[in-house]
Amino acid sequence: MLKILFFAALRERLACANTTLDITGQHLTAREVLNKLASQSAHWQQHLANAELLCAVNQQLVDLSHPVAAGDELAFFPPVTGG
Amino acid sequence: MLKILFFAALRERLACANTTLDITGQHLTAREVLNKLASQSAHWQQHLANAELLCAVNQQLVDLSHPVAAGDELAFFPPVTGG
Amino acid sequence: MTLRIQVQQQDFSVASEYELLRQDARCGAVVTFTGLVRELAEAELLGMTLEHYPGMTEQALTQIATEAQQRWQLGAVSIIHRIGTLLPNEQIVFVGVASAHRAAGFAAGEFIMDYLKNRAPFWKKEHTSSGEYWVAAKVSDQAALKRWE
Amino acid sequence: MTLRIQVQQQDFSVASEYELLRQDARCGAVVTFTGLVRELAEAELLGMTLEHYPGMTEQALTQIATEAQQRWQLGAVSIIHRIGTLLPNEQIVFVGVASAHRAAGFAAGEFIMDYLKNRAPFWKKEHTSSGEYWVAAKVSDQAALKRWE
Repeated sequence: MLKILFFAALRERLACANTTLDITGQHLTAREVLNKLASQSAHWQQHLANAELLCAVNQQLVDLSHPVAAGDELAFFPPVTGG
Repeated sequence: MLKILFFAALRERLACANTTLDITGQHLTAREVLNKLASQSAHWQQHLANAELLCAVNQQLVDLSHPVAAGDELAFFPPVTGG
Repeated sequence: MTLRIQVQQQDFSVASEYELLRQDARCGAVVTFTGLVRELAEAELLGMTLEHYPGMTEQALTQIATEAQQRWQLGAVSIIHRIGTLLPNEQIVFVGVASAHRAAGFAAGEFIMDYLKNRAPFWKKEHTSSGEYWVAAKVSDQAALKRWE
Repeated sequence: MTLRIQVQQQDFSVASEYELLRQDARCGAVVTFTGLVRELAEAELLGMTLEHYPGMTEQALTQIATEAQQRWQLGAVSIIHRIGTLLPNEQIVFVGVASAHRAAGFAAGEFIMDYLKNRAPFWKKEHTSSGEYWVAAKVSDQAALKRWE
């Protein structure tokens, strides 16, 4: 299982804080996971097709080309605005 | 009268914190005053002939080419080291 | 090279953090930055909520501070970031750096803030008299990273 | 744009200065710098004496702060410089700047310190286990001015 988290405006728009995806035996990048999630509904498609989204794998900021594996924690979120 | 002040290492080396010079009717620069003071003794010559000395006229940092007049406060001191 | 990283709901004391930072006898300089909830030009700000990514925030801040400690000779570094609901003029973030000389302290403090603004997973939602809005990332914050490359 | 300039023998409180600086609701950033008497590499430091040019110091600091307020959009600025005898780890100087945004605060704080180091008439004499020495001006302090030209 891949654990997937959403934060801030993205979490609100999707009305979802976290979900899981069974990717057993698959070699996927974060972008491919994002596309899988987007294909679930027109609503998710709309909010996940955002060039500005940032991505973290196992709590490290990475590019969307980063590979993910079962057991990983993958997070998508808008550009950060702390500080 | 011109009021002349010395500070820090220069004050200690000259063993003088302040002095006066009668410059009535003269048009002098700070450098010319410095030369007058230096000519008073070999000891003063030695310590005033220091290319690094800074100069203030009426409490404003200025170049040695700055003019001085009777009633002014002229100060000579080593490079500052506060902060 | 001690490092204190705190992500917390409760307020912090700049005075206490400063007292810790100034302990190192080899350090002649302490630079602190404090970020506060400031009023808006366009609407009355009632407060804000700070969301974060638990676990990742602490890691991101530790990485940023460690990178600063590799770039400059530093003594103690302290970073505090608050989460939850904050009122106008409340403290949001603190970055404190002790160093032998001032140039390293100023540079490291600004470096940490510039990276925190772009890399640490915090998000602000402003509550104003005309509604609630997620704060948009600023181009100037991205631009601020350029000079550290 | 309030400005506080203090040249004094007694110690100061960073906490109190910070509390004054953070009052302005338009300011989202407070940067502070504190300079401390630090230990020497070459000898045991017993303390130092700070000499100054009474009257000129206050004017020089006011001019430096005013120049900073012309270069950057600032709220309150506070500069404190101590004189007289100081012991190791005592506070020497404080520069605090409140501003709307952090970049102005960091820049103004460093600008003020760089100019103070080169233009404000203070002189340090170190008392060490091997004698008393007037501190020599540092080439790095002169070099620091270049980038503000």
